[in-house]
Amino acid sequence: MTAALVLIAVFTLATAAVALSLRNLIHSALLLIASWFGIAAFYLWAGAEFVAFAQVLVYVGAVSMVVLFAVLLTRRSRADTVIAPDSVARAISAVITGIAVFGVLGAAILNTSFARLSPAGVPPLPSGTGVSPVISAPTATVRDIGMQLMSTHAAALLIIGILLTVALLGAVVLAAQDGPESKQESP
Amino acid sequence: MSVSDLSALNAQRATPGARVREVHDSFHGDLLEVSMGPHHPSTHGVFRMIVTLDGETIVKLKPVFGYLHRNHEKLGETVTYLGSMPYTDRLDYLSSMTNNWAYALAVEKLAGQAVPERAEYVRVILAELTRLLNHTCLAGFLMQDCGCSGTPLMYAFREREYILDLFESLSGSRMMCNYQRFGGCRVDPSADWLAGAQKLTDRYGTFLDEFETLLTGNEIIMARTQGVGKLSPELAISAGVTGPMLRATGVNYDLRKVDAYGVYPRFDFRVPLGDHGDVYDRYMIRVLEMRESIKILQQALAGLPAGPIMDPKAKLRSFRPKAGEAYGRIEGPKGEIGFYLLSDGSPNPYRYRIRPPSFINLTVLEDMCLGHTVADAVIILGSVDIVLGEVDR
Amino acid sequence: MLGTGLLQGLGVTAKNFVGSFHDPARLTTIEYPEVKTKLPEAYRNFPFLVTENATDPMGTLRCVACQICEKECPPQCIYIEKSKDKKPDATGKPQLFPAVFAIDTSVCMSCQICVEVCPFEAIKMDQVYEIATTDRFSALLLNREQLAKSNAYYHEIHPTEAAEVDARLAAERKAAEEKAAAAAAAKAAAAAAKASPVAKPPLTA
Amino acid sequence: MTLSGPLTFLLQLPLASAAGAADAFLERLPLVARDWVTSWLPEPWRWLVNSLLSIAVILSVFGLLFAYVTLAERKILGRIQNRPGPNRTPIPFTKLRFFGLAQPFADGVKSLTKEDVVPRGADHLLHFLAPVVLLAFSILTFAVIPYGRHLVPVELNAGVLYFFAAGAATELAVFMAGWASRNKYSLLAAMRALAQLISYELPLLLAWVPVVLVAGSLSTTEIVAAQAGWQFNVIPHWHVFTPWGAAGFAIFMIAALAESNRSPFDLPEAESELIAGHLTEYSGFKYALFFMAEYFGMIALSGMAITLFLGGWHAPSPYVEFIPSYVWFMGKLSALLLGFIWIRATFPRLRMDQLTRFAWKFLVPLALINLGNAAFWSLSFHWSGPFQILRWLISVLVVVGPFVLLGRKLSAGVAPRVYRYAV
Amino acid sequence: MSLDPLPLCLLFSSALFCLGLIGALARSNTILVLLGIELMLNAANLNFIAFWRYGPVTSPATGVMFVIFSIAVAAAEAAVGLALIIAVYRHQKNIRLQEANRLKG
Amino acid sequence: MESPEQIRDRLLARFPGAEISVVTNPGIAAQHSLLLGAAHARAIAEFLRDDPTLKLDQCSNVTGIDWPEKEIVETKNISTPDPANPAAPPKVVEQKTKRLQPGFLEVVYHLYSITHRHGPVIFRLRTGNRTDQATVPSLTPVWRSCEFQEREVFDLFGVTFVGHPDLRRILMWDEFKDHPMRRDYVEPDDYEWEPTPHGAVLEKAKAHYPTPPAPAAVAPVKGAVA
Amino acid sequence: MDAHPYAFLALFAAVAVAFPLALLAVAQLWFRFFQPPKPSVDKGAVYECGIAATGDSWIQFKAHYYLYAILFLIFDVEVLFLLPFAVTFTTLPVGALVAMLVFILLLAEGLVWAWHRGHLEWK
Amino acid sequence: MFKRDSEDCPLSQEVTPPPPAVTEAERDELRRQGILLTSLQELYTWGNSHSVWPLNFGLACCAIEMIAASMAKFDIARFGSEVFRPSPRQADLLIVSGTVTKKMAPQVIRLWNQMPEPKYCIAMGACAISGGPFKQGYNVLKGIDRFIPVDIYIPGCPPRPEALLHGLVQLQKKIQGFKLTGPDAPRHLRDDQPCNCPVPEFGEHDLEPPANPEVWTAPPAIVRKD
Ligand code: SF4
Ligand code: SF4
Ligand code: SF4
Repeated sequence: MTAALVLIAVFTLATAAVALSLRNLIHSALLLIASWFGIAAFYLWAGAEFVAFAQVLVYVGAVSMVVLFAVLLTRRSRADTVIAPDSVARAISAVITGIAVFGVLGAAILNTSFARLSPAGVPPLPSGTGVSPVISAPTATVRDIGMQLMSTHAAALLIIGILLTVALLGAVVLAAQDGPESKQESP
Repeated sequence: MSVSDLSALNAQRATPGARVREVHDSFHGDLLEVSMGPHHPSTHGVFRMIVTLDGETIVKLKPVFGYLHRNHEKLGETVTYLGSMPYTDRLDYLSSMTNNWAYALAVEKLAGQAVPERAEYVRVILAELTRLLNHTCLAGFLMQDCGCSGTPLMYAFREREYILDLFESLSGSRMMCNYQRFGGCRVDPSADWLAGAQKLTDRYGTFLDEFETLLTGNEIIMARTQGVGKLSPELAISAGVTGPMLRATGVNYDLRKVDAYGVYPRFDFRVPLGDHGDVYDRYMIRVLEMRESIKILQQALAGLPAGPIMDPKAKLRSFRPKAGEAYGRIEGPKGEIGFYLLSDGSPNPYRYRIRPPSFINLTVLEDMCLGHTVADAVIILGSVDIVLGEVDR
Repeated sequence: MLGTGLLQGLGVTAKNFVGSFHDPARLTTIEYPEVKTKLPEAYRNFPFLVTENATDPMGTLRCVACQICEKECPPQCIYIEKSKDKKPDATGKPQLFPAVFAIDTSVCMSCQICVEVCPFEAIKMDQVYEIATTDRFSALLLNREQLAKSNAYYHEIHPTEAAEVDARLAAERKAAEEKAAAAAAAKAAAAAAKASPVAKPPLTA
Repeated sequence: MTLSGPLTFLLQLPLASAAGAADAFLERLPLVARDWVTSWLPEPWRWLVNSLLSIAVILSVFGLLFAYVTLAERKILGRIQNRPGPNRTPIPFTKLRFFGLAQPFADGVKSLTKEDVVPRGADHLLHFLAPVVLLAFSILTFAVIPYGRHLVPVELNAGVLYFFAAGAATELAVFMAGWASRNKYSLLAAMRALAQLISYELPLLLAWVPVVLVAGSLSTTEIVAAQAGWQFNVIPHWHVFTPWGAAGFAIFMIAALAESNRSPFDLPEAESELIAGHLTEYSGFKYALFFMAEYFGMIALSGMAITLFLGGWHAPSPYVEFIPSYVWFMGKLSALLLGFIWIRATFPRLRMDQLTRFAWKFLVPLALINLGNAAFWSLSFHWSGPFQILRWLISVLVVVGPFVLLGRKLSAGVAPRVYRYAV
Repeated sequence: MSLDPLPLCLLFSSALFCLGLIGALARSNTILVLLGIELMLNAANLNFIAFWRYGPVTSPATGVMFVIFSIAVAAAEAAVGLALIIAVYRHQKNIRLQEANRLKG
Repeated sequence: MESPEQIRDRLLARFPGAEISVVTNPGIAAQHSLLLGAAHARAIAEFLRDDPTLKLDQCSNVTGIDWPEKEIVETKNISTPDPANPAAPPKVVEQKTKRLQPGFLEVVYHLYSITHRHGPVIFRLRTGNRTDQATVPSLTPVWRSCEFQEREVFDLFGVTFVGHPDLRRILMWDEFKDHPMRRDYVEPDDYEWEPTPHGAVLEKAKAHYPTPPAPAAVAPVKGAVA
Repeated sequence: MDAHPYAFLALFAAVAVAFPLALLAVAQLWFRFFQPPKPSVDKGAVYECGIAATGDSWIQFKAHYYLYAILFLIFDVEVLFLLPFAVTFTTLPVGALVAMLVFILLLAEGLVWAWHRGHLEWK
Repeated sequence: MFKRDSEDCPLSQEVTPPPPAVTEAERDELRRQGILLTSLQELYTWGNSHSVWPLNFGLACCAIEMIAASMAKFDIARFGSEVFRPSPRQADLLIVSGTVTKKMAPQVIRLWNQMPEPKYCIAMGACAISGGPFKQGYNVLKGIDRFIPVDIYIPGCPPRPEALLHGLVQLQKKIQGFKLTGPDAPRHLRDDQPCNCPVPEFGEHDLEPPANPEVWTAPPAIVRKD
């Protein structure tokens, strides 16, 4: 169990780290997608099946497309996707900041005792036997999610709806607006 | 179109690239220059188009010729008049019979030779069979370009084989018939052969019905071809476009009617005309022309007179036409195929020139393709009906 | 409209699919290596030289090396060398014969012009097509021996045409013989009439 | 590890067959066989070997199916085109031709031994990864399809979602292939493929939401279970036999055609325009992998269509229930694949703009409307008598009305023409 | 491992968060910055799930709920953010962060 | 349709001072043609296209012809439609005038009218010589159909069309230097082996293989094909 | 062994990745033992209809592709919310139905807007 | 004799095993290789010979007959070869079907070079073999085997579709004769054989070089003595 978690974590972190340090944007994007997969695996590990698949569907299936298109659309003409190196000073300071934040967070986590939370919270994981195992996700079946979404969070749902619509309009308007020079011609 | 319009059109022509946006524009992305051909599944041979794309839209298209330039005209000057006949088979290799005829016609004009009536009838029969063959294959290839997985092409070739069987049993070769001679035809079709031709004519309509059921009403094909590659009649005339492509723009010009060569005036047939000049019209005009060809065939087979097939005065060896020049043309399946011959009295022509219909029809290729997508360019090219042997000679 | 055209199209293909199991017109394949197309009599592919007698092919070639075909062949793929001496042909008339007669089948376009121009019915069109080879030069440049085929073979592949040719040749021969006989008779008569005291040996023709 | 395990299994066999259709011997045969094999193993290994066996069986069955679908495609295409198709390849080491059944394996051997060329300028890593990723994901989609009454590799609460999530990654692989090749045609094809895949992913997703809505579950087994039963013993309760189900099925299949790059949506590989599309620079076995993945995708999507709309492994009538469920599944699968091939043999290809227009302006709205239709259907489940007829009427109208309207709009300006003649 | 799963999860999530942070700060390419932010969001989601899984039971699906909403928001953010980048790029042919400042005005 | 003479007269009336003459075709086809001077060619072409009675809206065929320089030993009426070779008086056979007729390139246009369905009207343009003055005005602006055909004549004959929008080689590759349809074109010496050499090829064969092998060698020769 | 419920999936994924790799490895073995690689300049060149390739193919693309991606992303998320709704549909109160209806209509409005603006056209 | 049975058409010597009698050396070889290798060899040749995918590549008139061979009446699919691949990367067989002009030759050679091994070449028709009827043309390559190695020559103008099928059968036989190891192994299985055919350049008058000496050596000429 924990071994699997560590494996997943290492995979996710490694791909993310390499993704953010590569100079080839396409490789970065693809590696980041791999790391999103890792996150989905983590969700599965934790028993959140629906979220895991949603993560894959949305991130790997859709966000990745948006990112890839963005990369392909914003390349300097005729150049490779390789981008210029970033300033070293900035990178170093960023890394220092990051490590500092991680230090603080890590210390906080390690110093907190979660023991009193854990025993009560851990739902029993049913054991599967492989083929046709009767796996019921730990707590949140899709039905549960649906019930809650439609009752407690109906307002949030509407807000999300509005948000999505606005995002759609905004993004389309932003991306599709005619550039300054493209008005002069109509082939 | 008025004169000034035409001049404007040509002036626009005179500055190539005027229509091409050279400004780099980020919204439209980079222009991508793609070479389609010479090895490309849909260029019908070794034709090449250098296409400049904006996304998938064509902003510039330059045809490149010559990948099958076999020096036909030069060779024609070094071999005898008769020796050129088998070479004409290899011009438009889908319709050797009409090439033969056009060449024979030009030589007959040059040498002032008469053709017996039976031979004229046989020529008409073979020319119309060739038209059937060519148009059927073209429809098959066009559909292949539209992305059919071979089925229409297979059906087209199935019928082609029947016609080729006829050609083979008459002339001895499936494609390279080398059948017409100056002053007649090489062999006289037997009664069996004529019966076979009659049978084929009778059932060709059924095949066309099936073919049309498969294709003509097909929504995808209509969507792909209607409104694509429009050509205006004015431009078509100015660009020397001939054949079904010209008639698809609505211009009533069929050499079988205009020149009334051979015995065509004796037959009752109509000339289908299109109104839009797009790919669909070009396809449909050919289908309708095939139906008219069947009518001509029926009449010709019924009225075939007895008599010699060759002018008895015609000479095979040491054929030397009088000095002079002649331009003879007929309505080939692809358009006006003409031969311009210049004789200096020797056994070889001094100048041997072919007017290749599909080459000249390609003049308007860029005009038809601009603003359309790559996929359209492919079917537009397909609808022009080119055969590289004739384009590059 | 609205997809009906597509459905009709599906109908056509379905008809052909089903038809391929029972209707020979919808399964037109000739399974080539086992079944071979029946070639029409007129079919032509590459020329061959006719010999009168299969047992002595080189001795009875009809070709008299007049080189007309060589001159007329549009791609110039015939190569002939005349013999130095003469051999009697079928009619017994002494004729030249080709010492070398080669056709480059890698160039020949089977146009039949050599056949048409040959005044001696000596070269005819063959019907072979299974001649794919791995070696261009030894297999595709055909010499006299490879080109010679018997008149019987000619009859076999082009029966009608061969019969006509034979009839014509026979008629010609007969005419020639008659003429020769007549000439001989005339000559004999003349010789007899002109019986001169000095008997010169006649010049060889 | 004693012999008792296997023996008990053997003893159980006759009992199992006596217990009715659901437990018929044939029905249980695959499971029994597998358990028999693993019963020889010590307990700790059983799960692993069990799983591996199942995976191996899935892979080999679908691998074989892939091989024979390619052959069937070539033969059926041939038959449609009046020719017999491949029939001469002998079984290796013999001279037996056997209808050319060995043909796919000859192709396989050929591809395995064919040189693998990677263009110099290409992105070697991505060029290598693309087919692997594509195939891996298309294999992954096999995990949730119920192949038979007891045969579902893994039962997930959100099984359908899993299926489409795994399928979503194919777009990436196509992109990788096209981009990595550094070939103009490939890149054009990759962009086309992306646009096409994302355009049709949406109707594909929307088309099965109604099924979820009516069946009330995202689990594939439960969706199949929801389609059990028959009307008058001849009309099965499959979703496809309802107005919304038929519409959903049609939308689903059209989108599936597009998702698996099949004609008439095979634009990324449009031979007449883009050579071999994103595969232009692939040779040897990598190309074969693409090929395999494409067919796997097609098979999986058909399998999912069966699960969602065609009653899964259910027999069409109780009279034929004695035929094991997995045979029914395979039968339905074959029928769908035959349909794929038939369509490929008949239709020309759409153009890119028509393709996207068709997705966004026709399929997506129709699918959304169909969602409402299913909602209505599900809310009106208790209508009976004349209301039942009304229910059908409304539902059919909700399908046909928008279809005609949108179809009209879509095909505006495209119509057969009448031609004039000059005499 | 001697560690309990929960702290492990949290460590994982904070590491991912910091990686995203480093990426967002260190890189000058706007797309990468955006991706860094995206990673940080994901890290937050990890926390939701971890606490939902090992935390006190509140209602059965709250953590999951949050993640779903978060995914939706992140998707909207990505769409708009990248559209913005494209819009900026269109104006100045560059997507380096420093130069983007010129956009105001 | 009007005869070439009528057209010439009308043209002369319309374009006074233009060089227009009728070239008679001695052959049986009797397709006579007009010879136009370069100066007015473009204007005349436009007139032919637009004149309501002629309306020659289609230029069907454009051909080049090479007339190399040739030595004319006696002034006999050479039976080519060559007007530069006036019908010589038949008496002066004795003189044996050796005259160098300068070479030139000729472009022939065949015009038809689609509107009136008549034709052909043929006219010719001539270049000054075959080297530095090988130019004629381009008629592509008048008829689009000339575009590719003129390019072809340029490629194969080396006639430069002044005013052509895109005068490049069309059939041969761009690096190619010669004009192969000219009668004095020398083919590249790529002769290697030919089993049945004739004519010009024979010369090359002799040059490449000066010692002919025995005739027996006609029998199979093994080619070293890898 | 007490397997994690998703262990089978993990195993399946592992095999799915291993399968193509194994096949490629077999191919590699063949080349290793029998068929030496034959690289050459032309073979490594990018195919372009037989012409020597010119210009880079990694070019910048039209922004139009992006619009599709955005539309797809937004609707993908919508489907995500539709699913829990659909599963629970039969047991939902009317209020929830209305909420969902509004949600769908909001997004459909986005589609209609994009349609109206012509962003659904492939250019 | 000219007319020969399809069975005994000799294959080129480097590939055809000598008559059935197994030589001692071969027996040794067999013993050494063991049964595994021989069955591997059989499998390899079986797979390769029955899955010959041609490149979708047509040049001229012969291409039409090539297409006809893939159509219903002749159906090349029966041999498993109907998979005409548009990209050379997936093709095994280059059917040079038609006239190779000098302008086209570099492209053909480049395509050949871009095909992965094992690859085969069929020269279909007179033109591909030797330039055929157009041999004397200035722009026609006198046989594609000047630049790339040809496995099978199919004469004819055009060869009947059956002739192409016959050629394909010959090719299959040739492939079935392949040895995996040893000096008899085909080109692509040996590391001492180059596989790149240099692409000629467009010169000012001709291709440069006009032939590739590594692939092609002309046999000695026969010159008529007159
Ligand atoms: S074949 Fe005929 S034409 Fe040719 S040389 Fe012999 S006799 Fe003369
Ligand atoms: S058939 Fe034609 S090409 Fe062949 S040898 Fe006779 S004349 Fe020459
Ligand atoms: S060999 Fe004959 S048929 Fe083939 S391409 Fe050459 S000329 Fe055409």
